[in-house]
Amino acid sequence: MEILLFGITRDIAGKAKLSIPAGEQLQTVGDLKVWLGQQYPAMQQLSSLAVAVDSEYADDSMPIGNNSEIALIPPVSGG
Amino acid sequence: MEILLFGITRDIAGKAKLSIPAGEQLQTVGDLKVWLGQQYPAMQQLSSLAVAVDSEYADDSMPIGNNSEIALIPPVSGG
Amino acid sequence: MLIRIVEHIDLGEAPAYLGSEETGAINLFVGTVRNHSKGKKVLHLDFEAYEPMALKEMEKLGLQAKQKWPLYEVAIIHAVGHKLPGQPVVVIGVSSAHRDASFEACRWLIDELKRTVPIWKKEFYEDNSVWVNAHP
Amino acid sequence: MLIRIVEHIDLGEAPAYLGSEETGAINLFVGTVRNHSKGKKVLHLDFEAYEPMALKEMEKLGLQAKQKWPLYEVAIIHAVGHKLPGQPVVVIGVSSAHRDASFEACRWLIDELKRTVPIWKKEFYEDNSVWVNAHP
Repeated sequence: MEILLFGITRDIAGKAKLSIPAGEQLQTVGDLKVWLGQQYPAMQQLSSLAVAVDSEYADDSMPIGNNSEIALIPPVSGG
Repeated sequence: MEILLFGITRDIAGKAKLSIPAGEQLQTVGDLKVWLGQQYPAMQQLSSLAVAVDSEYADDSMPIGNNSEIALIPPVSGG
Repeated sequence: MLIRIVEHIDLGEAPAYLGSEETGAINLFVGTVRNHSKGKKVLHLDFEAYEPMALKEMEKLGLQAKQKWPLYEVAIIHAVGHKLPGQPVVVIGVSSAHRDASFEACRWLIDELKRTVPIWKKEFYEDNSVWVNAHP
Repeated sequence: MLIRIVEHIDLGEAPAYLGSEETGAINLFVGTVRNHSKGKKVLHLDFEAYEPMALKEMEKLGLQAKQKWPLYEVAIIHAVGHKLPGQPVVVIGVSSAHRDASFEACRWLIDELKRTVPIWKKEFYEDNSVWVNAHP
């Protein structure tokens, strides 16, 4: 599974896409957030961290899979 | 004394400037308004009628004279 | 301040005037001729100004707005003459560091302009014409 | 609706799109780069968007605004890339019959855009750079 990174999350990970090792059992957005916090403690310091599934904001219960486009949405600052 | 007319006051008087006969004793804006109401009853039907002396809104007690530029300001509708 | 009464409004003028490296926010209001009013078809409008006084009143409003809000610049442009549906008749623009002041000042300026600036609008319908606001 | 993410904002585009014979009022908000922020000199900003999602969110906001207010048209344009002080980064424009709706909807749209649209701004000062809003 690949995760698109933007803004400060790309700086934290040092890359624009994150591959989740096949062995990790991440079923939902919530599981992904827990895993990210373990891998990248700096992401826990952000004001907020949302996840988009197929370019829609998703809550923690949303299932994630290989056929979805998944992206991390750190605090937005457009305008 | 000459009075500049704008908008509907020009239509009512049928001209762009009004000359006040020298014999009329009009000392103030208030006197002018009374005189106008007598000469042109249609001006009394307006929502409001202000007078400007030297291009500033003037209240009824303001003196008027031959050296001032005097104008009638019917209800404005710019914008 | 940019305070003007013109025959034809150039919509690029106010934004060009207001932009600067210090400002973060520009709010612009453009009033245009609508092709209908009170259920009737409007053919055109004629605007007339008591120009020296209108410019003075517009300038006063700009100065008052600058006292009430932290603004960088103010632009007030009004058209006179014969205007067709779709054409701009008034532009108010303000620039400020943050957006609150720009929205509030722009709104206040257009409301005050309509209340105090000696400019008159005659609406021409298919069967008659009226000086707007003249009668109760 | 005019919903765009562009490299360079043309300030004439939204007003040209919004003008029509039916509308009486256009409100336009332009956000520009300020040369200072929190007391520090800003050299430039970099904007980045998650473009497909940002366009979807901008479109949702436009549709919501049209449900909340009687609007004719909505334009939302955001810039991405390297932006210098004075350059426009966002334009929100709405047209309506009367000015109340245009001011209210424009204000709501810029506030919501800043809250929900996945676009990120990095501020570059003389000695460092920060992703705006990233940390509490």
